[in-house]
Amino acid sequence: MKLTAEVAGQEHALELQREGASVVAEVDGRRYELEAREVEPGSYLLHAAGRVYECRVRRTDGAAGASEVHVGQQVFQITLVDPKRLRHMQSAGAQTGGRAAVVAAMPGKVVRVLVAVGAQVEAGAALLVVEAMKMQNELKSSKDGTVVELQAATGATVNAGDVLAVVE
Amino acid sequence: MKLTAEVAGQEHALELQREGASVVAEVDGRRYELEAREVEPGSYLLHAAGRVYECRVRRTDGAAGASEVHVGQQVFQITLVDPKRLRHMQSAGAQTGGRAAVVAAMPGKVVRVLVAVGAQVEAGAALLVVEAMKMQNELKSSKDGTVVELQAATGATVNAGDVLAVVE
Amino acid sequence: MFRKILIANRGEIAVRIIRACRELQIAPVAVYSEADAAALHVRLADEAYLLGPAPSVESYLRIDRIVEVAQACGAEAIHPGYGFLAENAAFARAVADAGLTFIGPPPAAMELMGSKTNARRAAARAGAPVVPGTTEPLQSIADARATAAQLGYPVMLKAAAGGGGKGMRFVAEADELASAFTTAQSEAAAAFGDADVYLEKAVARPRHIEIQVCADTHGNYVHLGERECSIQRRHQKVIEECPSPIDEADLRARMGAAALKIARAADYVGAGTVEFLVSDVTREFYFLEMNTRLQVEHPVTEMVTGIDLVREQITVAAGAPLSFTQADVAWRGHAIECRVYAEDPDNNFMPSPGRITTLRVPQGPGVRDDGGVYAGAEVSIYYDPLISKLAVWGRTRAEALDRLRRALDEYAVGGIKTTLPFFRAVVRDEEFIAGRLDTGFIPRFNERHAAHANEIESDARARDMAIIAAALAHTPSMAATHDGTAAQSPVSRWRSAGRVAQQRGYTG
Amino acid sequence: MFRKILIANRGEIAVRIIRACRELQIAPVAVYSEADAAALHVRLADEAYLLGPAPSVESYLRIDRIVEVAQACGAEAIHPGYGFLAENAAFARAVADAGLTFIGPPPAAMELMGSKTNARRAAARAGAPVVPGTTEPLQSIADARATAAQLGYPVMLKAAAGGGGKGMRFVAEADELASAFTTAQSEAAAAFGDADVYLEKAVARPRHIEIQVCADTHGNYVHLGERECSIQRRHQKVIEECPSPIDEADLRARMGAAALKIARAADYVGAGTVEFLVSDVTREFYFLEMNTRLQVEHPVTEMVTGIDLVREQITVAAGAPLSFTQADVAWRGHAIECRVYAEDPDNNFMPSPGRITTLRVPQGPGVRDDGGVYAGAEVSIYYDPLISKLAVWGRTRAEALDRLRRALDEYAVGGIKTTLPFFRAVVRDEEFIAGRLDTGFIPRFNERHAAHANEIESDARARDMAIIAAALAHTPSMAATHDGTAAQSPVSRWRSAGRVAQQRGYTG
Repeated sequence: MKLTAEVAGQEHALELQREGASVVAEVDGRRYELEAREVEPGSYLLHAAGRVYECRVRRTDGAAGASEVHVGQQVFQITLVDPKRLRHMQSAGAQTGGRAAVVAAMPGKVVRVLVAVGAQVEAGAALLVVEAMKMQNELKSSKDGTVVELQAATGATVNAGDVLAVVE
Repeated sequence: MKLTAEVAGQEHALELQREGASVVAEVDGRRYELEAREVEPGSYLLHAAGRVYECRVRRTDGAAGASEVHVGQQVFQITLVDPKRLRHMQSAGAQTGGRAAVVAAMPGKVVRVLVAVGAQVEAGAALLVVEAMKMQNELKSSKDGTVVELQAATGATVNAGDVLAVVE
Repeated sequence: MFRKILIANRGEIAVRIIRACRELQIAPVAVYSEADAAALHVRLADEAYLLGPAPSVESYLRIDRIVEVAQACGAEAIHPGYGFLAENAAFARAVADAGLTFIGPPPAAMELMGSKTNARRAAARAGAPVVPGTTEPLQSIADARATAAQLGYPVMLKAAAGGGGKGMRFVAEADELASAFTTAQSEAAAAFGDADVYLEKAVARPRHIEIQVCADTHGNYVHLGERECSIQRRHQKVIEECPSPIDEADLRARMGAAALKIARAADYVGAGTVEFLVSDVTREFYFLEMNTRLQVEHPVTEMVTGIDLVREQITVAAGAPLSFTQADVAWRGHAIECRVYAEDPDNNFMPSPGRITTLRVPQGPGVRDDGGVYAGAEVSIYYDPLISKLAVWGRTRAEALDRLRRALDEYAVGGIKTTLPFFRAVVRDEEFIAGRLDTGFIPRFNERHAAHANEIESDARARDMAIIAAALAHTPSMAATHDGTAAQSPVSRWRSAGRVAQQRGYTG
Repeated sequence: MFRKILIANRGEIAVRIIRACRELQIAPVAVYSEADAAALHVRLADEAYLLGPAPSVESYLRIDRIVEVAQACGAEAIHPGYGFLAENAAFARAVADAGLTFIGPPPAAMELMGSKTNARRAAARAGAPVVPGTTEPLQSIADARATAAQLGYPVMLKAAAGGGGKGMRFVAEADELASAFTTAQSEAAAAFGDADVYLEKAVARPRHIEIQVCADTHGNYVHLGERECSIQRRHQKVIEECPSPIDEADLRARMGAAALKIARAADYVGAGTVEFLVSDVTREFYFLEMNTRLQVEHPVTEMVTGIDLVREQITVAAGAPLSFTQADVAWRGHAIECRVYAEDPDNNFMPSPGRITTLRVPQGPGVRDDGGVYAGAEVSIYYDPLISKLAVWGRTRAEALDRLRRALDEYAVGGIKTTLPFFRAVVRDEEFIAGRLDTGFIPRFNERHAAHANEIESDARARDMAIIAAALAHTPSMAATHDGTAAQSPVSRWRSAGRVAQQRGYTG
């Protein structure tokens, strides 16, 4: 299996084969012969030539193939892409051409909607306020433009990654 | 659903109905309206009119329908029987007519076989020795008779509940 | 002693109080919202009653309902924990009116200390030092100039209606006063609809240090020394220590004496905390406020003094004298607490609710964890994101730091983001190790840490392992099951999950 | 200080040593058998090497392999833990011969104390009290009579080749001697193929009390007080306390001085334990043996003195002096440890290996758990069934008992049987609460407990709930999932497990 992994803006080529607990992997040409076991849900114990790595993988919300992986005190944000599929993942909320989506960064409740569809807004203008755990979070437009979509009403419950508004 | 539960040699009639987390149960005519949630695998949190019971259920080896249930500091050995099936469970290792099975009480390794098929033995005579966790456990005949079956060889790994010998 | 206590709270503090009840052989009664029916505090209680829907105003803040439940179930006392109704004098009165005991100070003490200006006046009258200044609004820039000159620079402008840092301005010298005065006024007006500002003497490099006090109904007042709480984000503490890295017996004795004067002036009963600002430059200290409840950071005092503060709260409320005198209180070693929040430290401590999939809590010598969750529990969007308090003890601050580093590395919470990675970096930070703490620590740390980040990320081997693990997790057929028996052919995760369930004996 | 240490052990003690390494910033190297590839001590290590198949003789007892691994990976020292090779002088020599440091006493001290008779002679020479008697075999019943008369009744007959209580007979008075002598001889012959028996003065109501000693390479010898270990099953301790419920400073000082004499006589270095029998009647004490290693029960001493014994073992092995003097050692409060074994207490403590399905370890104030397992871990049939040591601390023994009762009730291990229910009953037992402990405690407790059992079982409500829960577990479609969302129609457990996996984000 061949994959591309994006970590901190860099792409890494990954090739992976396994048989039972044995895994042979190449990352950017660096070859590893490993034993891999899922010791707890999402926790992978990798033995690599005597070294032990306990890697705790958390699927992150948003783009498919995205994970946060903890190895000791280090944390890596990793996005996997299968090159065969030629499907390039983009992080949610990014500007796509002239459209900018405003995405909920955390699950919560919409406590205030500050604009209406059709409103002219500047980059940095607050569009909605989402509350979770006693903390209010203002969601802002990333560009100057017109609010063309508004998916949230006051009191609605939203999940992380939900598109709440689009500015064009 | 109607069941019979055997606890400490006593039989209790159980009737149980549920809808979602709501459970209505009658035990020997005592009626309980409950909320039941499996909070962790095998751990059932029962709310009954304000009282909270965390019941930790462990399926025991041996007879089907047998469990050990911990409620606070109390432990109950419970065997459930579905009366429709008319199948009466018997604890493993019990004498059935003239035959007595010798059953492994714990998983382990057979370290010595002390008798051969055809041997005459007295009640209390040691037939095999099984070892686990540095402790040796002598398995004894529960009756006078002849060894008619012997399922274990030295070095074999056995599981709790395995019949290792039969004396007739 | 009480036979039954209702705990009007949730999460880790409810669990903490349940433990104290169990140790005293008192039956603990939990209350819960619809979001908390399977919460840990419910699982560990003898009885549990539903208060209402998830939002706090409909559940944990429902005074009427809580008192009604307590009466109906035969509880003799109510422990409010902290947060929610803990500093609500009306609640304390309602509990007393229902013939029950409120486990906390008398309502009058709560009311006196609940008002910033009254508390400041009471402290000053009792002879405790307060920050020089006046809470009277400044009439004009001329008035400001005169007051500032009288106090001596640097000074601090504060909004009269204020809080949360808004309308607050540090003024180092006279030249800066005019523009700062205008800005503070307009900020205050925008934030609170009230432009009034007042002046205080500024405390240079302020440390936030507080004194734990205990009092009983027999007139005994004892202080248990200090806690250093300078490391804060959004004006909320995240790391606390006992003793302060300053660790001067003389300063402790003077601050303790001042705190007890204030507690006596308030006719205080139970456990309370007197907060001070301490200048890291002059070591002068000034009364800030008094918290009329248990503090989140109480474990560090417990570890160093050996005294169980919740147990003491309960026995004092039942009329017993304190189980110790001032002479009995001894401080042994050093304790540090980290508040484990369900928050994203890389994203401005944004809340990160969700289901906890796996949980490995550190164990072993000198480690204490006061948690409110379990593997499989849901961290709700409705409440404070504190999931646990990790506290460690060592003979010295250096040993405690060794423990803390080890315990943080051992701690693993799956499924949600937590502040653990932040703490793992802080415990390796030079200023933190040196004990150079003040309330400006986190911004300075963030700058240092950003500079370091590149070095740490350069561990290519760990990164490669992370990539491989991510690939195994995303292509489940790649991973062996945890008992080492690998599937011979690719199987879907569904079948794999089924197999695990079967091994555990669910099917059948 | 060392940079890398190999830990030649497994389970909870390997984890304990890994923690000490982490706190000292030493890289811990684990070794493991084929049965332990996913064990907790492997998960927490930096490096891990396979020794061989599951049986100990092919893995954890392989001196050659362990030394080879240590050399190959660049470890500078080896910590043996306890059990396995910990008291094997040949191992200690092999480690030294390989140019590595053995974290333990010199081999000569291990050899001296490894021989019962030599240790007894050395102790007597050093001026420590030994049980009056002789280890010379008795020649005849006349010889037995003369020796017994000289010692004074009661006396104890013991097998010369003995151990494990076989060939041992308590003789209260002269009339009983002849028949006891014959029985003991024939029992000894049957058990050991050697009929020789000898006589010792019997200690009335013996308590098993031991002294922790520490020594360094600079000639410093310090004792850390006593541990009471009278509660034993199969001559193995199950509950230990520090201090002893006797808690007399004078007795502690005298026993401590005797223990240090023995340690000095053996040129001891590191942490060791001198075991004594103490008569509960006369409070006389007698040297029993010296264990030249860390003890399982070391946590209770650590909690009361604040000293980390494993840390000290490592620093002493690296050549540092002890970090404390005798004058620095202070005992604060009371600690109790329970050994949590995978055993069935209702079935003569029969081993109960298997997979741990769920694990809730008690937390909160004054509780320490040193475990070696996790939810999902397999307790193997090949090794000692100790899965964890639970230790609690309180200001007084009474407070420690309150903690212990609470912590035991909180502790939940799913999937296997453990000794927890036994401890829950013991901590409620009157004799235990009163501190009336001696080595005959468990048989007496079992009698009392059997008498109580019926009362406890009479809680019909709890029994009914247990029945309902058992029915829910056996008919999975009956149970709601743990987030409270119930299936609308009966679904199989397979689908239910799949749904949970999906919620956790495995599929897809």
